[in-house]
Amino acid sequence: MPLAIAPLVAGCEREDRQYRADPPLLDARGAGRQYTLGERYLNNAYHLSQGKRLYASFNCRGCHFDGGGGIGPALMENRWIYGGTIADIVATIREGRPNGMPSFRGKITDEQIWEIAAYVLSMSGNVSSAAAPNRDDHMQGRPAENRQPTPPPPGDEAPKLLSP
Amino acid sequence: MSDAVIGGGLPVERPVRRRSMPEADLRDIVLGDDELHRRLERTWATPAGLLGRLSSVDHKTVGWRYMITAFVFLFLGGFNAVAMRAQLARPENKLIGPDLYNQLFTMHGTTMMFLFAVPVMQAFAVYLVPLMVGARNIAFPRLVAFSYWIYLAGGLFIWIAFLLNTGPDVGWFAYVPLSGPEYAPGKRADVWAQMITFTEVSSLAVAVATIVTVLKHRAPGMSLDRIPLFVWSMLVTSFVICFAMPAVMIASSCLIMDRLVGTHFLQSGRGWRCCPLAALVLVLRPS
Amino acid sequence: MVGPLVQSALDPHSPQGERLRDLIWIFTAVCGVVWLAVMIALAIAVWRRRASAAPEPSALERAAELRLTIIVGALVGMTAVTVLALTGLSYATQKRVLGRPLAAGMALLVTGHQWWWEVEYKDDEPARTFTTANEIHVPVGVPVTIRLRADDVIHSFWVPSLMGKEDLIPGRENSIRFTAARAGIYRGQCAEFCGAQHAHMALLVVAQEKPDFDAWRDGQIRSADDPNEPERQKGLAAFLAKPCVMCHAVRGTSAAARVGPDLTHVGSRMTLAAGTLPLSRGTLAAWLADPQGVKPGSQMPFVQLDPDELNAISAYLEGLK
Amino acid sequence: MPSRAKIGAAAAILALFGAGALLIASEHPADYRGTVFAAGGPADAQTLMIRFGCATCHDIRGVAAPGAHVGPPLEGIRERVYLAGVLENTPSNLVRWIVDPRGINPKTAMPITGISEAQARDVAAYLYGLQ
Repeated sequence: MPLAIAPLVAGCEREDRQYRADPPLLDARGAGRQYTLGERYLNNAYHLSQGKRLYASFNCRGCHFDGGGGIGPALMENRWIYGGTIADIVATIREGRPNGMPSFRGKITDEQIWEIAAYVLSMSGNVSSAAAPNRDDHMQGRPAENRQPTPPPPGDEAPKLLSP
Repeated sequence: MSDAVIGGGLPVERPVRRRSMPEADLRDIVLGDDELHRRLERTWATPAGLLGRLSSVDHKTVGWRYMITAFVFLFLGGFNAVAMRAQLARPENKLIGPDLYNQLFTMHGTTMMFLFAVPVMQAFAVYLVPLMVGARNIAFPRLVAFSYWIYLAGGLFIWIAFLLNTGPDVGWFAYVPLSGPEYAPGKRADVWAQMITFTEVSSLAVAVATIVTVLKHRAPGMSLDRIPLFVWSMLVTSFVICFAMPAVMIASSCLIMDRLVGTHFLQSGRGWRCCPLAALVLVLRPS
Repeated sequence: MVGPLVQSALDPHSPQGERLRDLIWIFTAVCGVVWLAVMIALAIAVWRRRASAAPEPSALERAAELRLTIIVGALVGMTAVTVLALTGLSYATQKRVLGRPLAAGMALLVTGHQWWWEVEYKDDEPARTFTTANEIHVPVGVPVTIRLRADDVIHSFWVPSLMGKEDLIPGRENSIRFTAARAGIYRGQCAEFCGAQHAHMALLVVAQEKPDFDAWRDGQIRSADDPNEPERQKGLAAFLAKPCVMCHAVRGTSAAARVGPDLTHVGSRMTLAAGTLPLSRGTLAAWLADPQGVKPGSQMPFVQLDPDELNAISAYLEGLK
Repeated sequence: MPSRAKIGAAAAILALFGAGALLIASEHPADYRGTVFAAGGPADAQTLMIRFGCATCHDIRGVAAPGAHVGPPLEGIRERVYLAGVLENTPSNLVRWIVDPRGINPKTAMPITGISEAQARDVAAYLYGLQ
């Protein structure tokens, strides 16, 4: 019975949605001083999913794509050039790195940087799977078959538009 | 005819079955009334002990349990409503935050629809229909007992999740894309979809049992135009359930597959598009 | 500020709203009469005594049976006629309200976001199109067609005094039409549950006389003026240096993002954060200081600002008339 | 048939609920939505505090506004010795502070909201009225 309750209680914490970090807490997390505070983001479904939204909004996709890398390094694997803890990733986003990674200091708020960093870690499976957001639809190289536009049947002069 | 002793159980089909059986035995018409009674008592009695009582398949016991459970959920759903009304009593009240409020009203709607309204109606059917058509028990008694337990499991599942702050918060109709993986993070909507599947399995099983009871287990001489009005209404409702609930189940299964496995039933590709299956979710649409 | 806020389907200010109000009252009256009849029949059935305590099973009487059949048949027929008539009425009203596209008039594009409304004023001349948020101005007596889109989840556009509800569905485009009959401010509200801040997703429709509306539109088409006062200049500099520009646009400056509401003329609006707060310099400062306290869960993040920046930015934004 | 005692108990519970509901509804704070936009609408202290954003940062009893956690609650302000840590607590100082806080303390985050002196006097009177 205690064994059954323990995961339930753990689940409880994951779903706690604190929309705003208290300002002193936010300040204490500057530049990787507080490693343990990252737990709040790594195991929280809400923050991870916000991070996923922001990853797209701030166009991280432009270089890193959906974690596979391209212009920037891949984020899906477990090889980190500048360290793989959440504090390292926060520092990378906030301060930038040589050879192309720009600094987002002052462009993205600290809270959001932590959320994005947590999402980046979730790509390589380094967060609790019970909290991790779904894989993206954009992962699909092309639309699913039933989503593709219907090719006109041969011999039919006017192509019909089936999409709404 | 000794069938009268057996009661409304299975008298009608008897001559047909006898012809197909070997002459050897299984026929109880040679037994005396006392022996028949004893055997029937043994067959239909509730086993002793806690486990025995829990595994009862008597329709009155199961129906009674169904009713009590449904009314407990009614009470819990009403408690949700009271909490919401307390929040709404004043403008900009700070009693309940938006997050908990959304969980509360989703739990209220879900509880009232899937854990009270449908089950309580079926509870009365389980209890009353066999008595009204003169059957000894409902058809498929084990299936009905199973449906009760799975209903209870579904109800406990969602309520424990709610008490652990993982209650669903996407409305009791759970539209995509709000309930999809992108806009409903965490396990909340998963819990909801899973609970729907539990309760729908249960209500389908009871609907099937009710239909078979009414159509096949009526007392001799009770033709369909002589069954009580209540039995008629339960028969019609059960047919409605048989046709409507699978759609709901498919919709909730599609939702949970989209969320957990990454399928694209209800959403797809770049830019969300209403796919035809989303229409199934509209079965749940309140307005 | 032209008058009190109106938000009631029973107090319509447009021909479309009047049709809907008539429909509401007809339904209420018919259903009320039916309810009354049923209750009276029920009361009679409850109070009427039986002929005897233990009645004989009624013998088959041809005449009595026929009478009962006729009564029940007539009642069923009446029920069917009532239901069909109400359904027909409902369809007819819907067709009159939504059926024909309006020939001339104004075209708007409203996009629902979590949790605010983006409003685009379309015009054949590209230079005369502009974007605003959470507040729609329309001229009185001119038919308005609003095309409705959703950016994320399903929303529903509902200004009860002017029109019925219409859903905004991602990947689809719906439309709704109305003609404001009188000047006034009409409050609308998202009518489809859309997440944490669904309750704080309101909008205002301001119906103005044509000259007032034209003046307002000319003001909105202009880019934002450069600030003159030193505090507002500081505010602009802080606005451009802070994360604000990642989401918001102010035409005439380098801020041009389209994620959040367009702020070019934010100071001219009546509300802030989709009807959550009245707009003033004090509420702007409060919203900037703690958006997640005002509207928990909204997409506006908490940005750390020192008191000078806070005051300068709120002064700058308030001056964007 | 339920006994009289049961019916009485049910009635008592209902009465209790009703009384509670009345109690909650009786203290009905001003709702800004219907009033702040009204031309010539009430310009009482509560509406003013909503319109100028006082209630958005401060917790003020009797004023319904979304509660941000920015400034201190204004309960019991008349018992305090200093206002905002810089002014003696007198009515005229409170009015001065409400009208132009940054003129008194340039470092404060409290904005100049554009409230007039007459309006500020109304607000100050309301705040001093809070026990």
